[in-house]
Amino acid sequence: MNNEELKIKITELLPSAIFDETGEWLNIHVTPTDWLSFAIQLRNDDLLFFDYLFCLTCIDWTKPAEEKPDLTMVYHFSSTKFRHHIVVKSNLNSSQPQIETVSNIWQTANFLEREVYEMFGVNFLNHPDLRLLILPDGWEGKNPMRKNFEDPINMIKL
Amino acid sequence: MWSLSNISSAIHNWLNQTFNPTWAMIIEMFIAGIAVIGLFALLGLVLVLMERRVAAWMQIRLGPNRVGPFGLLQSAADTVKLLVKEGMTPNGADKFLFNLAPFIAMMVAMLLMAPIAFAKDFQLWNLNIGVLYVTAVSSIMVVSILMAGWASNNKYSLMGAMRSGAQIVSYELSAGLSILTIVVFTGSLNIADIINAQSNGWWIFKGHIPVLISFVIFIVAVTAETNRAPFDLAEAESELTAGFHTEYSGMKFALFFLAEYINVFIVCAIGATLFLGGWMPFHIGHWKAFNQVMDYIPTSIWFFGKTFFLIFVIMWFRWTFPRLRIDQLLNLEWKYLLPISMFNLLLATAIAILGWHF
Amino acid sequence: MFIVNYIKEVFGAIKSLLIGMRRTGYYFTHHKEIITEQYPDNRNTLVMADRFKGEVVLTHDEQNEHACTGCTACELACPNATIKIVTKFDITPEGKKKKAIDKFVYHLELCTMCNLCIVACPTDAIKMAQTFEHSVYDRNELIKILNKPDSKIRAGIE
Amino acid sequence: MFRETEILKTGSQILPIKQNLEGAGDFVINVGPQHPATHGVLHLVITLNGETIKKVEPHLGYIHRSIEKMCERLNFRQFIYVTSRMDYLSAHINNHACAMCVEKGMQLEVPDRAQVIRVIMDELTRIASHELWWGAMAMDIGAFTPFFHAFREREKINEIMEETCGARLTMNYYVPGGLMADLHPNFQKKVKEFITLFKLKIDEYDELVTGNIIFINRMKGVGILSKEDAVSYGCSGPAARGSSVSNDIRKLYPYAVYDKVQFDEILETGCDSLARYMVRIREMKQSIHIIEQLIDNIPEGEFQAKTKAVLKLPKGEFYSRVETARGELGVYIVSEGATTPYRIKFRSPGFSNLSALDKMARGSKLGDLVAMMGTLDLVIPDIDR
Repeated sequence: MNNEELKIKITELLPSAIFDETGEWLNIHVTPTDWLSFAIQLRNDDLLFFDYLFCLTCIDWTKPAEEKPDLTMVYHFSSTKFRHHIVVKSNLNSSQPQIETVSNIWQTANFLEREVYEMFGVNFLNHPDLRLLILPDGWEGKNPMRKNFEDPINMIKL
Repeated sequence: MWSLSNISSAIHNWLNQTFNPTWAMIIEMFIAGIAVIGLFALLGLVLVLMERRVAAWMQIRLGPNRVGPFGLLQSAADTVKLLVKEGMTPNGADKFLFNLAPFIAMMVAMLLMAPIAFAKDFQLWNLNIGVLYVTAVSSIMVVSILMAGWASNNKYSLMGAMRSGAQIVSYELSAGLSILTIVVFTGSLNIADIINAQSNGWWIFKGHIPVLISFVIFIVAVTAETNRAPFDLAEAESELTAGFHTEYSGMKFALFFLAEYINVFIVCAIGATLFLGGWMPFHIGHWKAFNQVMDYIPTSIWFFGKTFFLIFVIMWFRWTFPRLRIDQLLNLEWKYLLPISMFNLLLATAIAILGWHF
Repeated sequence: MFIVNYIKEVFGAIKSLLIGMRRTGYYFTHHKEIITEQYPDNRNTLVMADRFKGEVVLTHDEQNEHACTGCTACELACPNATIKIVTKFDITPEGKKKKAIDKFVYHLELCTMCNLCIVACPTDAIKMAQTFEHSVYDRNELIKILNKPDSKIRAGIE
Repeated sequence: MFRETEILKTGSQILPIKQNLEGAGDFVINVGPQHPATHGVLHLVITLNGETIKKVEPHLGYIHRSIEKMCERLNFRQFIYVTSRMDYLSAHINNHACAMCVEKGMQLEVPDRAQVIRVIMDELTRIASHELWWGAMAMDIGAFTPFFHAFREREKINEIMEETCGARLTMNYYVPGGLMADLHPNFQKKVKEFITLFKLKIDEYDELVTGNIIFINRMKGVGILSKEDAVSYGCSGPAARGSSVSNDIRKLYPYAVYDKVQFDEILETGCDSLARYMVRIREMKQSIHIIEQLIDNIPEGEFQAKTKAVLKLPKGEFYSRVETARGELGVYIVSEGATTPYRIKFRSPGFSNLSALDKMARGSKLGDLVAMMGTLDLVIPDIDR
C-alpha cells in the first residue's frame, strides 16, 4: 500500500490519528491511551500486517533547564509481506511518562523497551520484565539519555 | 652392548654383587623411581613442544622459536614460569581434596608406566596381567578429575568433572573391548608375551579386518579417555573456560597438564605395543637384507618411534576437528563404537578359533 | 536397510573426517604456506602503507619552516579535542603585529587517527606520519608539541 | 554447595537469580563477562538443568559508551568516525549508513565513482567480517585451526584497506558527500589478486569445517528460530535469512549502486545454526561476485561532492538503512537545523539478534549455546553501542 491508501486504512482504524508526511515514510501521531489497541490492529490487520518492528526509540525534547520530561516515543514499522512502512509517534505525558508495552505483540520490543526504560525513564505498562538491561545493577539517579542528564565525572563539557 | 636391557642387567648384577639382595632391590626401586620421574619431566617437555609445533604448522604458523635454538627450550621456560607462579587455593574450596587431586592424576600416570616395555627386555615390571592392569589403573584417572572438579567449588569445574566422569566411564568399555581383540589373538594378558607373539608380524598386519577396526576404535576411545580434542569436553574451553582445572594455577595446574600428556604417551605406548608390535622392528616377509637392516635399529627407537607416531595422530585429530557435544559423545560410544567393537570381538574370536590369522 | 544405512553413515563420517585431516596434513607438510610475520625482527624491512595513519606531524622543511598559520581549522575539526593551538603575535619587519602559532599541542593519547584535521587544514601544514610504535612509560610523553623550537611560518603562506 | 553471594543480598536487580536458586535442580552459571565464547564482554546468566538450558538472560552494558549521546555533541562530519567503533568488524558499512543519512538530509548528490567505491569497500568489509566470524565460530565449537586459516585471507583485505584508507579496522573513509581520499593506485590490482586467492581458499573452508561430520552434527537442528519468531524478534541479516525471511536491505531497498549489480539474496530454509552458517558462507561468494562486477567498472570522476565547510541538516527526521555483515543497521537522525544531531539512534542488528537468543537456546545443551552465539555473530560493541 502506498501512503494514501495507508492513510485511508488507518483513519478507519483510528479516527483520531494525526498524519504527517514530511519524512520519508508516513508518520502517525497517536495518544498513549489509544496505542495498545491500535498496535494490535496494525499487527493483525490483513491489509496492514506490520509484523516487523525495526526501530523503537524515544526522543527527549526537554530543555536542559527544565525538570519535567517532554518525550516522544517513535516506532518504525515495516511489513515483510507488503513492504510498506509507517512511523508511529506518541507524545508522552510530561509529568508521568508511561505507555503500554508492545513486547507481547513484537518480541523485539522487549529489549528495546527495556533500553528506553533505563535511558529515558519511560514506564512501560504491563511489560513482562522491566529491569535494567544496560546500566549497572543498582543504578540510581537520572536517565542518561535525557537532555538534562549531567555526570560531572565522566562527561567532558567543551 | 649399549642396549637398554644390557645396561639394566649390568646395573642389576653390580648392585647384587655389592650389596645384599634386599638393599639391591631397594636401590633398584629407587633408581627406577628416579628414572620414571626423569622420563616424565622429559616427556612433558618434549610433548608440549611437539604439540605446539604440530599445532603451529597445521595453523600455518611458525610455532615457538624464541627461547633457545628453534625454540627447543620453550617448554623449559614454561615450566620455570609455572614453578614460580603462586599456587592459589580458592577460599571456598575443599582444601585437602583440591590439593590432592593433581597428585592423584600424577600417581595414576606413574603407575601406568610399570608394565610398559620400552625396549627389548627392558620393562619395569613384567606383570602377567599387564593389559588388565593398564585398563584397570587408567580408570582411576577419572577420580582425580572428579575430585578436582568437586573440590574447586566452581560450577564450571563441576560441570567439567561430571562430563569427564560420564565420558571416561563409557569410553573405558570400547577401549577395553578393542584391547581384548588382541588378547584373544595372543591368548595372553602379559605384555611381553603379546610383543613376542608379533615377532613374525605386527598384529595390525596379521589380524585382518578385526584388528584394523579395533585399532581405529582404540585410537578414538583413548583420545576420549585422555580428554583430548575432539573429546575435550571436560575442559571445553569455549564452553567451560577450562573445565575441571579452572581454579588451578601454578604447579598444581602443571601437574594436571603433565598428567594429560603422560597419559597420552602411555595410551599411545599401549597402542603401539598391542597393535604395532611394541619394540619389534618392521620386517617384510623374506627380505633378509632389509630385515637385518631393520634389526640394527635399536629396539627402543622402534618403540618410541611408533609411540610418537600415534601421539602425532592424536594431535592431528586435535588440531583438525571441532568438539563433540556431550550427548553426541555418548551417542558415539553407545550407538556406534560399543556395538561395533562387540561385533568385532565376536569376529576376532571366530578368526582366532578357526586360526585364520597369519 | 538399517544395517546398510548404518555402515554407509559410518563410512561417510570417517571420509569427511579424513578430508579435514588431509587439509591440515597438507599444511603440516607445506611450510611455504606459513604466513607468520616476525615483527620486531623484520623492523628494518617493514614497509608501512604510505597512507597509514600513525600520528599527526607538522611538516618542516630544511629552513625549519612550516606552513601552519594557526587558523585552528584542525582544532575545530577534531572530534576529541586532540589538538590545541596556542597562538602568539609576531612583530613583522614592517612593525605590524601578525598572528602565528606559539605551540601546536597534540594529544596523541586522545587521537583516533580519523584524518579529519588533515582534511580540514587549508595550507596542508599537517600530515599523517607512518609511525606506529607509540608505547611509552608515561602518559605525559604522548602530549607532543609539533612545531619545532624556533620554527617559523614559511613565507608566502597566509 | 553454592552459597548466595554478596550481590544476591543487596541488589534488587539480581532477583531472578535468587528465584532460580530456589528452583529444584537448577544450576545458574554466568557465561561472561570474561569468557572465551563471548568474544567480548557479553554477560549471559544461564539457568541450567543438568546440561540442558532452561533460560538465558543477557546482561549488557559492559562496553556501553553511549555513542548516541556522544554523537549529540559532534557535528555531522565528526560523528561518523565514532560509528566505526560500534560494529568494528563492518566499520565501513556503519560509516556508509551515517554518511547516507546525512546525504539524505542535505540532499547531496554523491558522485558515481564514490558510490561504486563505497559498494566495493562494503563488500570487502563484509567478506572480512564473515571471515572472522567463520574462524571464531569454528573456534567456539572447538576447532582451532580454521581461525588462523580465516585470518590469512582477512589479512589480505586488511592490507588493501590499509593502503587506501590508512587504517586496518576503524578506517573513517567515508565522509558526507563521498570519500575522504581517492583510491590507491594499487587498489584494483590488489583486489583482483585477493579475488583469485579467495576463490582458491574458500573450498578449503568446506573441506575443513563445512563437510565435517562432527561440525554438521553440532549445527544441525540447533538453535531453531522459526520464520515468525525471526520477524517478531526483529532479527535481520544472516540470522533471519537462515530462517528464510527475505530482508536483505541491499536487495529490497537498494542504496548506492546495489540496484545496478547482479547478486542473489541468500535464503536458507533450515531455520537452524547450519542454515545461518550456510547463509554466511554463500554470502561471501556473492560478495566476491559483486566485487568482480564492479572492480573493472569504477567510473572516472570526482570522489567527493562539493560540500560546505560546515554541514547543517534541515529540521526534520532522517532514517537510512544499510545491510551490515550482521544485519540491518538503521541510523535515525532527528535534526533541529543545527550543526549537530539533536537525537541520533542506531538500530543495531546485534541487539535484536541477541534478544532472540533466549528463545533459541531454551531446551538445548550448554554446548549448543556457543554454536548459537557463534552463528548469531554477536559483536558486543554493536549490541551495547
